[in-house]
Amino acid sequence: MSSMLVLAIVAAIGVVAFFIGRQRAVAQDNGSVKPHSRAHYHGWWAFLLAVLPALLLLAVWNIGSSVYLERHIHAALPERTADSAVASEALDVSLVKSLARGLRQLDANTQLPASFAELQPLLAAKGVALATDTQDYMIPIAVEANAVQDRLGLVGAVVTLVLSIAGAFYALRQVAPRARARNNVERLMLWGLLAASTIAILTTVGIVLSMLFQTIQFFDSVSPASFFFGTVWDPRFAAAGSGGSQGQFGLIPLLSGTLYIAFVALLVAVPVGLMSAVYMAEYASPKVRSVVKPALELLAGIPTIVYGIFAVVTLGPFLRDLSAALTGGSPFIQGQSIFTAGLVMGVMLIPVVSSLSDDIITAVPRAMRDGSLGLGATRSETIKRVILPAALPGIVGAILLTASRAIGETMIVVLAAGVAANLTANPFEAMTTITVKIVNQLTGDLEFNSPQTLVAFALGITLFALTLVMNIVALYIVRKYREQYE
Amino acid sequence: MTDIPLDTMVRAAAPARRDIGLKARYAAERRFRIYGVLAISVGLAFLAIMLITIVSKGYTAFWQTTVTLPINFDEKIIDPSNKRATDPDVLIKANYPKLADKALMAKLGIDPANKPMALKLKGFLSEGARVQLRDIVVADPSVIGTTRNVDILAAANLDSAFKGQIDLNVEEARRKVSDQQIAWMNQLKGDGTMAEHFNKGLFTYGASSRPETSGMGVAIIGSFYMMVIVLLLALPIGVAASIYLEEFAKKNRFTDLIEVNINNLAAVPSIVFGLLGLAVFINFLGMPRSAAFVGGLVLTLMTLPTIIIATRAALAAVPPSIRSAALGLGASKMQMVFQHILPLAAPGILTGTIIGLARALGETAPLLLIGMVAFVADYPKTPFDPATALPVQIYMWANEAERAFVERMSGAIIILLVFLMAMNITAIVLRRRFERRW
Amino acid sequence: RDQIQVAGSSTVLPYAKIVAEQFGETFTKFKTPVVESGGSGAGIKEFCKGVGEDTIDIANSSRPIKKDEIKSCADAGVKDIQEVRIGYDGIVFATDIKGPDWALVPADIYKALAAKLVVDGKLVDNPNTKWSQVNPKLPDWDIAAYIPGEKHGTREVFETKLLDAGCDKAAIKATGISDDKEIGKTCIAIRKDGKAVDIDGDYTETLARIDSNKTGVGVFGLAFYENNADKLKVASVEDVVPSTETIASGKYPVSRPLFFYVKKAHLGVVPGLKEYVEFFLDDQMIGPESPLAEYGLVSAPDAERQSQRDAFAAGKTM
Amino acid sequence: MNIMTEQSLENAVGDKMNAKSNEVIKMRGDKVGVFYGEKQALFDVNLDVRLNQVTALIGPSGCGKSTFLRCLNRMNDTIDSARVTGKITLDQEDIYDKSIDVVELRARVGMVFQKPNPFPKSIYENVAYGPRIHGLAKRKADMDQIVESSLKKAAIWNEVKDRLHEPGTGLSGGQQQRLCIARAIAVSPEVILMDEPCSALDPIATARVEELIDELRQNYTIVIVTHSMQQAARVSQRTAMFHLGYLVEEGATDKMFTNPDDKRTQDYITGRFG
Amino acid sequence: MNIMTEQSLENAVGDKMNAKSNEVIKMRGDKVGVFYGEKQALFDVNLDVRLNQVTALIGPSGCGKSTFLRCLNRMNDTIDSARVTGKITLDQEDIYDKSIDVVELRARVGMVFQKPNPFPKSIYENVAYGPRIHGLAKRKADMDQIVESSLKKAAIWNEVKDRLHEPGTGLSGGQQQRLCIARAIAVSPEVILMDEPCSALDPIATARVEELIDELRQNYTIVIVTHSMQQAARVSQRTAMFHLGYLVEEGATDKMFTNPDDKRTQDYITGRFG
Ligand SMILES: Nc1ncnc2c1ncn2[C@@H]1O[C@H](COP(=O)(O)OP(=O)(O)OP(=O)(O)O)[C@@H](O)[C@H]1O
Ligand SMILES: Nc1ncnc2c1ncn2[C@@H]1O[C@H](COP(=O)(O)OP(=O)(O)OP(=O)(O)O)[C@@H](O)[C@H]1O
Ligand SMILES: [Mg+2]
Ligand SMILES: [Mg+2]
Repeated sequence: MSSMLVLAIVAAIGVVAFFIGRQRAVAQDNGSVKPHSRAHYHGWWAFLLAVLPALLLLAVWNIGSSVYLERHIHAALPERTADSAVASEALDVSLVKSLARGLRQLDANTQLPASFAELQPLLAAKGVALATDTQDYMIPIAVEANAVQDRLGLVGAVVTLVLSIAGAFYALRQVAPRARARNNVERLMLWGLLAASTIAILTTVGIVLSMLFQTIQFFDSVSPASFFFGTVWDPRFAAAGSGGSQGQFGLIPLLSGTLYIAFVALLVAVPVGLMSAVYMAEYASPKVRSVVKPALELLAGIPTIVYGIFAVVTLGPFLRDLSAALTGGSPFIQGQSIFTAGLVMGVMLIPVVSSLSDDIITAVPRAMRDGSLGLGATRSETIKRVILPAALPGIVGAILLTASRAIGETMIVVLAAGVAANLTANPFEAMTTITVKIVNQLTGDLEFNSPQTLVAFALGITLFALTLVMNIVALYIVRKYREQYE
Repeated sequence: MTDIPLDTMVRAAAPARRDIGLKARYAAERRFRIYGVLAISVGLAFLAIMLITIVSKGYTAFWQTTVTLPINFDEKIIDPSNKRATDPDVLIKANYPKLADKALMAKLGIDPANKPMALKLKGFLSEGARVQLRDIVVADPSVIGTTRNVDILAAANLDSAFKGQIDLNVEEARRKVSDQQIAWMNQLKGDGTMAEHFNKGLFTYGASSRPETSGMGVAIIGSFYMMVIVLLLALPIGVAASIYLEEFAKKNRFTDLIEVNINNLAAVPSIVFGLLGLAVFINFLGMPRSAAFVGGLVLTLMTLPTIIIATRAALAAVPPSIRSAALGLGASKMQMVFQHILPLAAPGILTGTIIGLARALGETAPLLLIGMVAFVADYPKTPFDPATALPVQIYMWANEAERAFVERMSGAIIILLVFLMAMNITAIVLRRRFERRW
Repeated sequence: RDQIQVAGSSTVLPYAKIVAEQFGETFTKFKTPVVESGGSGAGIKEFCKGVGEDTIDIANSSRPIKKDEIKSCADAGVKDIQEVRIGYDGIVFATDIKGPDWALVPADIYKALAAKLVVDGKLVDNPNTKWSQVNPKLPDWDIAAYIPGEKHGTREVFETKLLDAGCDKAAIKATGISDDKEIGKTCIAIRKDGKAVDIDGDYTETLARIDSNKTGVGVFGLAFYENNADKLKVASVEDVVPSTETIASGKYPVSRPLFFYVKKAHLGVVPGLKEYVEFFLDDQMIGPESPLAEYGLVSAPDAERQSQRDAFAAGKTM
Repeated sequence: MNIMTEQSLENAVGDKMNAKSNEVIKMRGDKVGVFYGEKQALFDVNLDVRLNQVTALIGPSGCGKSTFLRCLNRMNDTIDSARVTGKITLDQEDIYDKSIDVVELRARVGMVFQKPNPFPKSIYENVAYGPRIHGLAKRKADMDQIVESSLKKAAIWNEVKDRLHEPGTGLSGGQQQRLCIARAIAVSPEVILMDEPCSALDPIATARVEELIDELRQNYTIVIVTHSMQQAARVSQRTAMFHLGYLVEEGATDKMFTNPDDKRTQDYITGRFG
Repeated sequence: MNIMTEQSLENAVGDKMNAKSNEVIKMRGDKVGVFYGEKQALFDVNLDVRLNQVTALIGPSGCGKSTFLRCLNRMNDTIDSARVTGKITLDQEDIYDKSIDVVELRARVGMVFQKPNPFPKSIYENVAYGPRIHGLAKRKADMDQIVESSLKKAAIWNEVKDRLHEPGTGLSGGQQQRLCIARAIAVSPEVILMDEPCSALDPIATARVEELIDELRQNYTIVIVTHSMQQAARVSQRTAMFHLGYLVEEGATDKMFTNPDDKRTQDYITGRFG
């Protein structure tokens, strides 16, 4: 029985249980006792008990049976010899599995040939691709595996259905005026909500796991010390014949580039964003505010690649020519520079800073404002001496959040700051960032399991850790700030 | 009691005016305001400059040059041996470009026997003419033998020349368009055969290696699928998570952990989500490559934090008095949340969702790793078929060697921006409309 | 699966796109193949993931597959790989169209772009700031070269065919470095003072740089140059002007082969795969007069093309 | 309601504390203490709430009146940091017992708040909400009936009967407060808690609500927090005076206002502080 | 201060209205009306504020007491929707006149709010804030002197003199309110407006602030809003009763509390409403 069919039947049982449950509850309400829960809660409870455990079981069963099947195949395979035709044991098993999957595509009454050579055209006709490594002895094992799988599937389906019906009965027997069906249903809902909120954690775990394995592999060939403290980024192209995976994987130039560009971006975004927020919160008439605020927010809606293209095509050359005109000769601003990238990124971040600080500034209680104005302070004095200092921790938190955005930005930097991993203090030169290198090492022509590619994962984890720390700090600061007024 | 005239009133002593530095303070005040105005102007100026550069570069992409030719669907060329009744492949393999070339030569008055001249016509009409004419014939074989006016696309280079984008001062050998072709072009332009039309193809064609027949059809469909998936997944999950965190969770280590996680995920570089998608959805769960479904899942994970943060803010903005009112009546917390808080927070949640969607719509990097940065010519019928997305199309066109693609890229950026702005403006209008002052 | 899936090099991508598109137009019963870009490495990685529906059929590559990669492939069950060489990619130097003519030799490039040079018997940081200092025949321009970034296969060619070739190994040896490997490394180390700019994007980006810096020198693929010949002026190397002819004949020194790899297990299984490869290898596609050649692919000599076709038809694997 | 009253009467037999037989104890606080986190806001409060009487809680700001009131229907549960000690009974059942469902408790012990807080829904829906979640009306007609009678009991029917489907938030403050009372009444609670119900109302509205409270006393037991001594004097039968978290004094309203035992009560009532 | 009083005395000669010569009119509201957007919150209020006296504004919630008070130093300017009609004078100068600078006005007419609102700065900085922005102290020593004398005048010096550099928000509610008073005093205003300064304070703190107000009267003119009749009676010399935006009655506090002219005043004072 296919899982889909089982699912459908379970759902049907659930629906029936719902209606019976509700009906029973209605029937039992004769007015003598005040029922605890309304009738439909009994229905829902019956539905949930009929469906949820059964689904859970089905899922566990399916996972369990695939594990069992794997072992089964493993056991059935002949002992490996040194000159085994197939590269590895794991591959052996997976060959059998795909063979078994393929066999299912064949019509039931097809006569199975004994050799793979004969079998392959049959399968190919059905659109099943099999590795040429597949051996003849695997065919009976695959057939056997399919049979086992069928059996397991049938048992699983039956058990699931029994559980579903049992759940429904259990719930229906519970129906009574004082039964707390609502509480039960709500407890399950709460679990559902909790599950939804753990997705954030699962995502994080997923991210870390998806990078961890390769990171470890990377550190097998490059020592962590030379990665974290190396000052030269020069992962040599694994030149043909040179067999070289040598190269220098120093994080420092990338990290400093990342921080430098983020710093320049903040230098643009923070004053501009903050002043816009202040002006909008304290001075602008509602009319101006209602036009300007959304307009500024549009800046946040423009895809970063567009910013990048703008930086390369328009801003970079403009700045270079400008600097050339200023010195009357050679330009001191390169076409690609930290300055350009930071500037453009800063513009992108203006709305982020301004909307965060807007919230924070308006959160400063009116009493503070009144207190200052009541003493005869002008508005700007009030803002500078009372509101901003009071909002400072919140603003710092906001800036940290913005900074972590800046650190994670890719496309702008790729285009505007270049890819050269320099270590320089001159903002008018090119530098590059961690994100850029992640993208480049992953999408280039490099050998895929060489350290040159694997380093991308190490960089990814580093970056992840970096933003995590910044967020924790930001959260801590914002929390503390919030407490001040509560 | 105060009806006496002021001058007869008791005069309180006016104390000597103190000097409280008003002049300087008002100057500072004015300066401060100017800083504010400046800051806003900087932001708006950048917005304006960017929009202007993009629009001025890309608006021409919305026009496409076509040549209207009376095509004679000559049976001798399409099906010389008259086999189409038995072998339908004949209609597919026929030499359709020849039909177009013949018509063009007739129009220009070139003798088909004049081979060198005929050769110069190469690259005047789009290669896409083959498919265009074939589709006409396959759809209705009865046109064979008749003559019809058909709008044939001009090749990309001619299109550029027609729009005046090719520098004619460069020596001929270095140009993609010859002087002869320019002359013909002007001739056709003169008699109205060659003209610019609105470029429908930009919206309907799939990917192509020829600029004039490439469009964003596949990308639009792919983006649409992804947005639907993101909406269907991220909205409910995000709302559920926010409800838990805002209404039920006790403040403890665990909720702190979730909170830090959510904030952090909002800042994680998007490419990292691509790595996650590749590792989990494609490699571990065996989902298909290049599929909008996987893209949608990845973008869902990316959008979730945005939605959660916005939703929590919206929930928190519902005043506690509503909560107490519901609880005081004997509503359970669940009932309170779903029957009162959630409906009241809906506009805020919607706004956050739209902004999150807009962000997801503009995202390229994570799609790179799950195979969605690809050449896909056929429309995806389901979310599981290979597809691309709008920003991906921009990215790919940006990397093309042919200049005509650059124009398309700018056009595509305009379209994407229009979508994004429409979404953002919807969000803003929604927020304004439902903004509640408690 | 009824659609061929291809992934890999972005250099090969435009050619693969043209073929895929025409394949779809010609063979209406097959769907147009999906061609991903994402780099040779990522393409081969996907290719080597295994055999079956959920793996790609073809990996495009702008470099030969590495031994390690073949091994990983085999470990995952991808044992029978067919290599197809589709032609060559010429690597050219170009400047803004308005600039003077350039004639380069590898030694010029080495002297202009190497990190360290031997001056007076000592290895010092590259002192050259103008092309005219490198070679008086070159224009008096500040050195500003836009070269392919390390992620690109082109970079490897650039290093071996130009830097390594132009490098005065004896002089380096004379400074006291005896290890050949060390010398090799010194030869191909590129200066990092901003005079040589790595470009990790595509040639479009390089073009944008030249556009904005009219005295810059860029490295392009021949195809790209030919598409932008109205904006760029190409430099000769060792007095050979790059063109499909000079490259095909081997006169022009800097070129590299382009490949794709086919998973043999998928042949005859994924509909149209065999036809696609055959279509690709047809002279209609990769011959000297073909659309690919028109786009800039340097066709291999006739014999080589034929041998590729034969090898594929014979099912020769690596 | 009648049934319950009789039941409670039976329960009350043998109660030694109450001299008069009609003074049945509906709710009782026994050594009630409340902590907000570390901070103790209420100390050892022993207070009885009598059936069909109005009990007023008075005292200066921050003395714990609201805190005590909110213990009576466990609204304090909704504050994470709040912790209640001691024992509170409703008809001699411990309301903090596991067996008691807090939702049900709140249906029996309703609450009206300081600031009128109608739901942003129609007037009808405001009133119908409680009966709906508790399933008190089987049919639409039943519901109409409940809504009408609740609004009538809350003395607002005449003002709103023609606009039942307009939003409740569109009413004036006083009307909103009466709507909230109607909403509380609609679920037929046994006890109604009111936390400064008139403090946001104008004098005329206040007078109407005070009248209403007096009428409601016939059918419900009422506990009201007020900062107006006059109001306490006007509407309540019993008064409890709180100070700094302690119950200072409790007794018949008449006595409290004429002859209080405690100096602080005296001072507070005469306006020496507060 | 003495000088001023003498001067005023001279000016007061010939005043027919004021029986006692020391009753100089410091501020005067003439047909003051206030609109919040469309809604009129104050109607035609004519009210005099006398020099060196405490004027109490009483009335039920929402009657416009705060609104009127905030007109006196143009704090209503900070509310976008607020619009003031009529005329308000300070020493016979129209404070809404163009020639009057609002910053200067507020330095002359200080304000203390209902909820203590110290800035999140040190105690010293809180008090020094006003003098600093107005440039009242040339040297550090001057500033120290101003801070000390202000804190002394606000009767909080002894409690804080050892912790001047700790945050003002760390003080208790009553201390915070006195700190806010010190802050207001520090800019040497002529008039101090207080909006329910004790409503958030406990009884003991209230008593201290009331004492303080009585002392301050010697040097400053004070207008105080209070919802406690008792407080008004205790601290003020003159009382004005507001109702629904109208000034109902105004007069000497003694008279108002013993023998009001208006029925509404009578009812309010005796707690019939509010
Ligand atoms: N949620 C809370 N968290 C912490 N402390 C609280 C909380 N609610 C009240 N308190 C404190 O408990 C004490 C009693 O507060 P409560 O609200 O019961 O006073 P009240 O008598 O109702 O005052 P009011 O007349 O101002 O309403 C006060 O000191 C208050 O600060
Ligand atoms: N900013 C505002 N916008 C609109 N209406 C307002 C505003 N401030 C006050 N009002 C209205 O003006 C009227 C008078 O308010 P005001 O604050 O002056 O009353 P009050 O006598 O001080 O009351 P309370 O004793 O509650 O402080 C009220 O109806 C109030 O709702
Ligand atoms: Mg209270
Ligand atoms: Mg007030």
